[in-house]
Amino acid sequence: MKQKYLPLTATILIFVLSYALCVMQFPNMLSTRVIGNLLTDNAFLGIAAVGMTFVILSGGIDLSVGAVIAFTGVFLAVVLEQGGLHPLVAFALALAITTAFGALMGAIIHYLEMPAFIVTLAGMFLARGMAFVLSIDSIPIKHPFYATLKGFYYKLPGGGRITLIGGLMLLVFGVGILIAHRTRFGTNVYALGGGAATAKLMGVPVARTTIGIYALSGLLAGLAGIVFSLYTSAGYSLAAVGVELDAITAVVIGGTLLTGGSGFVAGTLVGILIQGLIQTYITFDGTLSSWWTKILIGLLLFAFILLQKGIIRLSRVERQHA
Amino acid sequence: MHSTSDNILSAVRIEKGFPGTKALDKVDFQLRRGEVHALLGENGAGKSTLIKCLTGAYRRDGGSILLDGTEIDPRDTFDAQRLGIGTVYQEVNLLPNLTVAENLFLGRQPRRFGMIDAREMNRMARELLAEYELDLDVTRDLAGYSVAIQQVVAIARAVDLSGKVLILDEPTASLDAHEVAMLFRIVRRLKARGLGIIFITHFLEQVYEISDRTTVLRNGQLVGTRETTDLDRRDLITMMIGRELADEIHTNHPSAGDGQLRYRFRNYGRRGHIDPFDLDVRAGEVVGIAGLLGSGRTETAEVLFGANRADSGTAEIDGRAVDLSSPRAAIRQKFGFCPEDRKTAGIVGDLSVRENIVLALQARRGWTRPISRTEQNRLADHYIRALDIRTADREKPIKLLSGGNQQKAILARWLATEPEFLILDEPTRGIDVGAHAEIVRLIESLREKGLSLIVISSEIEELVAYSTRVVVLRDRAHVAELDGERITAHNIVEAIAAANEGGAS
Amino acid sequence: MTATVKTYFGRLLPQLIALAVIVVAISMVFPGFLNLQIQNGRLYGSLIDILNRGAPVVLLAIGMTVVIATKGIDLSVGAVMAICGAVAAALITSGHSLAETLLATLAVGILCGVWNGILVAILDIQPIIATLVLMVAGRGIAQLITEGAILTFNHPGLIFIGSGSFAGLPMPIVIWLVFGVLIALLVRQTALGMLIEAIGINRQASTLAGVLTPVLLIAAYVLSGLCAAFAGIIAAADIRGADANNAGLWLELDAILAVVVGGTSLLGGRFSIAASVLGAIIIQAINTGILLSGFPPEFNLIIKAAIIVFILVLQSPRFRTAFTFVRLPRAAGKPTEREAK
Amino acid sequence: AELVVGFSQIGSESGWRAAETTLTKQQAEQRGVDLKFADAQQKQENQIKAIRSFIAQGVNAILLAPVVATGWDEVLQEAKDAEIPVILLDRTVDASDDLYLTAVTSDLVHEGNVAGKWLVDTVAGKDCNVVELQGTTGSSPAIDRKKGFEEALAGHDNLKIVRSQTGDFTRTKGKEVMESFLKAENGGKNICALYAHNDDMAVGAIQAIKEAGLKPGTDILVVSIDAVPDIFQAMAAGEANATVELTPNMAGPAFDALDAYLKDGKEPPKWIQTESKLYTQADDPMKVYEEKKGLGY
Ligand SMILES: Nc1ncnc2c1ncn2[C@@H]1O[C@H](COP(=O)(O)OP(=O)(O)OP(=O)(O)O)[C@@H](O)[C@H]1O
Ligand SMILES: Nc1ncnc2c1ncn2[C@@H]1O[C@H](COP(=O)(O)OP(=O)(O)OP(=O)(O)O)[C@@H](O)[C@H]1O
Ligand SMILES: [Mg+2]
Ligand SMILES: [Mg+2]
Repeated sequence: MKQKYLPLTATILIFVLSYALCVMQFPNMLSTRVIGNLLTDNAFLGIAAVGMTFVILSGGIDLSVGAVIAFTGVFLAVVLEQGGLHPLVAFALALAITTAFGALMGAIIHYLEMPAFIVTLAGMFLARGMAFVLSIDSIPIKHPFYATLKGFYYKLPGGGRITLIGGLMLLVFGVGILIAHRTRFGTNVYALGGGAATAKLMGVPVARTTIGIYALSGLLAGLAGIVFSLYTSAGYSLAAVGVELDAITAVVIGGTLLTGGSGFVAGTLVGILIQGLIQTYITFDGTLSSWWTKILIGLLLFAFILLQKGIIRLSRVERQHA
Repeated sequence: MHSTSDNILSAVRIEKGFPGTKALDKVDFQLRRGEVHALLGENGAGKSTLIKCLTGAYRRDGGSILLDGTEIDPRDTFDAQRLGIGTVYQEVNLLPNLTVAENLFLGRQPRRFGMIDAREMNRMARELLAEYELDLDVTRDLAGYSVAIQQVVAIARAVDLSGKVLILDEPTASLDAHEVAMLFRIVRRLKARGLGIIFITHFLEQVYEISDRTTVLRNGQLVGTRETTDLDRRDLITMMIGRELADEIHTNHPSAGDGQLRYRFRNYGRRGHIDPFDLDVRAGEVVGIAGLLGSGRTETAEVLFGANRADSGTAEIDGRAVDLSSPRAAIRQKFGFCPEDRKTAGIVGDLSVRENIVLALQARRGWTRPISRTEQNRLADHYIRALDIRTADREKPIKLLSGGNQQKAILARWLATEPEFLILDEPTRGIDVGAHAEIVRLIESLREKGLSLIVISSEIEELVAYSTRVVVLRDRAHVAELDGERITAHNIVEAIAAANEGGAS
Repeated sequence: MTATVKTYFGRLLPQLIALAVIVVAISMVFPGFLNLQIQNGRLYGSLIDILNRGAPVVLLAIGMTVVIATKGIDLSVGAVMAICGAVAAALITSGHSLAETLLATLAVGILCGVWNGILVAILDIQPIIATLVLMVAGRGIAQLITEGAILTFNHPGLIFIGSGSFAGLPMPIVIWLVFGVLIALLVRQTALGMLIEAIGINRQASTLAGVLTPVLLIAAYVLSGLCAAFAGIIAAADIRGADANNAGLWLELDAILAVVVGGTSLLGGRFSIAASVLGAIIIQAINTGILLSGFPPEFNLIIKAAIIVFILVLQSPRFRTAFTFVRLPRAAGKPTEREAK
Repeated sequence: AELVVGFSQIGSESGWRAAETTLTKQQAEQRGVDLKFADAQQKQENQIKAIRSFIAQGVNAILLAPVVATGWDEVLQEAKDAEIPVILLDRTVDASDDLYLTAVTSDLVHEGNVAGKWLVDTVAGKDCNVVELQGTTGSSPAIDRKKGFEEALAGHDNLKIVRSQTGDFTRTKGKEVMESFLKAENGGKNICALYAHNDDMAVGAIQAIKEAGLKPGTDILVVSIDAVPDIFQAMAAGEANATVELTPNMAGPAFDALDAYLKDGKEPPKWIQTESKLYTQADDPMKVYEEKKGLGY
């Protein structure tokens, strides 16, 4: 097996192992319900994390995704409940806005040579601020089309469901993997992450790619916002606080290097599932206080990273001695 | 004379300034169809800058560029590639995290139904590399291959991109004779096809071997363009450095050191890097290390310096066992090490020349005993003068210096620590003739002062010139040692070859 | 000497200009802004409020600057603030002396820094993730200490740190001034500053040059932990209670922002503590200005985002090149660009 | 068999919340209920996840303290399909009321109203400029307590809200924002009363008032909501004037209703409203403080 698949393999291995451990303690965790929930409940996070994966692969970061999700939710609620548009039209509008927003951040990052961290931090303030301005109240969405969409799901034996949004997340991951590995844009993203100056000398269209990356992240954050609004049937300006950190964590747990240039979209999916597993485990346990919950999440995160490092190092040593 | 229509590329009065430097001052340059044109000059003369202006990597401040008689204005390298100008920039400029095939076809991958056809791309990549007698796993990341292979890949890519013009900026710096010969075969073939080829190098033999005409730059100004055959070596050097070079490298190698034995390495090595070896070094001795690319020369240096901790064997200095498990430990024993890869392991790019020079000394003294600013200035000025480092001033960030001058600054860093055991990995790579001679002289004077030196070099002539002993490596193992009268270029080549025939290790 | 002073202020010029612009802008919207008076033996006025309220972020920014200079980042500072505030409150309410409390609290901050440092320097975990661990778990630890409540205390000595004054200046200002000057002197009068910059720019080359990289890396995170401890003590002393749930919440972002507004690159390397301090004050000035402006709170974030973007655009290399080299509009190419690896 | 009840709590953002958690656990223990506790770290999505896991685990009932009113239909429907009764704590939701058994809450608007009425009565027609410390922008307590307070003030033109800014429900921000209010309103001389959406902000603001050289409680009246222990200390010292209680014991009535429902199938009313009791300095604040001190605030 190739060296570069190591982190990914390690992550998958860790996930399977820990799932097995969880099931040994709580047999109920094997139910299709839990598996279906793992997909549905993390759908919006997963979709946003696909965008984040591209951004991080290129050596950047996008702190605005949580705020963009909240903005999209509030925007949809406002135009659906007050504007009377059809949801599909509203979805298209929302995606157009968030994509343009991402593209704008990308353009600022590239043309003004400003660090992504700060540009997207300002973007985060701006997007959440816009959500507040649209409405500080949480607005329920009562459009019948939402109910229709929610009615689509595939029932698994044992009561679990693959919902529309869970399926959408898997689809987005699929498309993300294709874009990353089978398009010139994808290779350019890796190229930027490998070294922007070199990539430029090699003729990578740096401006177009950078803008494209953040536009893609904006688009997917918008899509995540739509999914979130389907998930909760509401728009709320305080929703999805800190989702960017969850997404970054998923990306990194999935074996992508924050310095860029190395990693896999598929790894992010496993990262998402690992995070979901931690959550589920804690709820199943149900004895932890608020503070122990936080401490345990932190420690498990640490344990996963350490395990990953350990596995990678071990197999490197073995290879050298082989 | 040739009419202008013969010129495939011409640059007129190109100007380029950096804060504090006029890198190009109204430089004219003509490249004909079907010629190999050597572009020469000292380190920092402006060769790379000229190339970058021609290919749009830098925006020029003035002047115009004509390709096939029509004015062009490449905004970026992508533009230049589309116009049929393929370039290998100085230092390997490929992406280590992409596969070999991706590097070769970045931006022009074959597609089917809008998706990259990876199988086809890999096939094309293998086919392309076959011309260079390279049989690589093209689906592996480039980082897994040696600098030399990366260089060949970069060349292959540029050649494949060059419909009209091929530009090679010091492509041979990290290649050995075999690979250089191969490169030249390809260059001749392209030349026959009518391409114009610009070739930058510091190896004068190569200039005479391959080039038709030669253009010399000095301090950002055009000195002149000549037919190479009309130009004798001495004149060429004078054109480059503006004065006569006192004496070029002399060939009578020094007598074996009779200083006392100071450094004793026994069974020293590291699994997976370099096989255990024995090595003795005397005071006042230069041990040259020879070998093919990838033979483990750099690994030997890294193990000696503790950059890679040895996992077997012992090290003694003056009969006393010492710990060399980390660079700090080695530095404590007055070791110094100029690494081969100066960009990633040598320079600290954003720091000034001054800070780069005092860095190792300061690190050894510890942070609580800062070197005073006056002292830093004195040290920096001293070495800038002593090694003739071309820089606008000592506060210039080192990354803005030309490659050769960066190399000298790293040397200065170690000299400032007054080492007793100095390891130089390819110290003359990318260094101009003048500086080359200076470094060779420096090595000799250091030896005369009683230092012990280990010098790795791919230039066998050079090794012969200053080594008191030569160790030959192959397949990550020390396989032969030459000393005294036996150190000749012929013998070294023989030793490498003999070892080569020696079969599997 | 004057040349050094000149380059020093030259470095700080963009921040000073930004600060001046903001101050002028606020005082136009709110005329009483520049008023200063002596009240109860201490200076009193909006300007003092900015310096005083800015204290936690200023302190965090000092540590963050050094961490960022090593090419790292410390997301845990907010949580460490909460831990240290909780520890201080718990110790003082259980009857320990002020000196014991302070020493123990600072020690806890240092310990947190050591933890982060080991993760980054020894275990070689990416800084963002390494410190994320403590960011998440740390708040839990703080809540564990206070059991989720606000741990109120009445110890006059500890309260003095938050709201007392010295020579007419509120204590928090005195603390950050003294601490900031000490740290700035420490890094610039010794070789620490240069060595840290070297590590941030090229860790491999620095290690090869004999720089004690792991130790310095750990030291950077320790400093950051120490700063967070000071900030935590001040924040708790200010409200006479340790609020583990909210103390320092999201302040890590403000601190990072302050460092960037101060002109230190997130890619590591060259840093200026004074500039980061100014950056923190700029951010606090924006916050205070928003509060004084009387706009509805829904607009807070948008105003903040707009001002920050404005300041950063002013400081962006592109804009500055265009500004200083009007004659050579596109001259500089991109020489300043550093390889991502 | 032992009753297993899942409790999805918002998080631990304030002392009041911690007290609610403590009391819920105490109540569960007293009744021999096995309480599965899930802290959502302020995130609705985590609460939804928690409820789904509760359903997957097959608990007997679910207590939910919703972080926001909207977005619960689907998951509550799932609970209903699984025949698990859900009881809402301290906030109701925007969903059809057959999706949950009952809601044990206070009336947030009413709380603001009580505070406002107290102020109207106390100033008794005198002119009074009020400054308001809002809760976290967008949170329902902030919106509703503002609304209720404004309703109480409506028609009393002598009372005017001159400044209103968010203090994020925290002491630190309460103090900082109050400082700027004081600066903005002529050193505080223009301010006659402070209304804070929670006690924590009030406690911070009181310190700011004192540091500005004014007497909280006298120069500036202070009224706030929640009735956490520390505000009673302030009231005892004459620095705060009134607070409206939001009881953290939502679980008691919830368990009562649940027991009745599970044992006798008795449907409880859809809304069990807790009392919004007004405390003033006349109510022996120190005594209340002592009572409340041990409740985990
Ligand atoms: N990006 C830059 N910013 C500032 N100065 C630069 C920059 N690039 C090059 N220079 C300066 O321009 C001059 C010419 O450099 P250039 O790299 O063209 O030299 P060169 O002839 O290629 O030398 P070498 O043989 O060492 O590669 C040098 O003085 C160098 O310091
Ligand atoms: N980063 C790397 N990853 C994998 N293999 C490497 C790496 N660097 C070097 N090697 C391999 O290690 C072997 C020894 O390399 P080393 O650099 O010591 O050779 P060398 O004799 O110094 O040659 P060179 O002249 O290229 O420096 C080579 O086969 C090389 O391909
Ligand atoms: Mg060059
Ligand atoms: Mg080598």
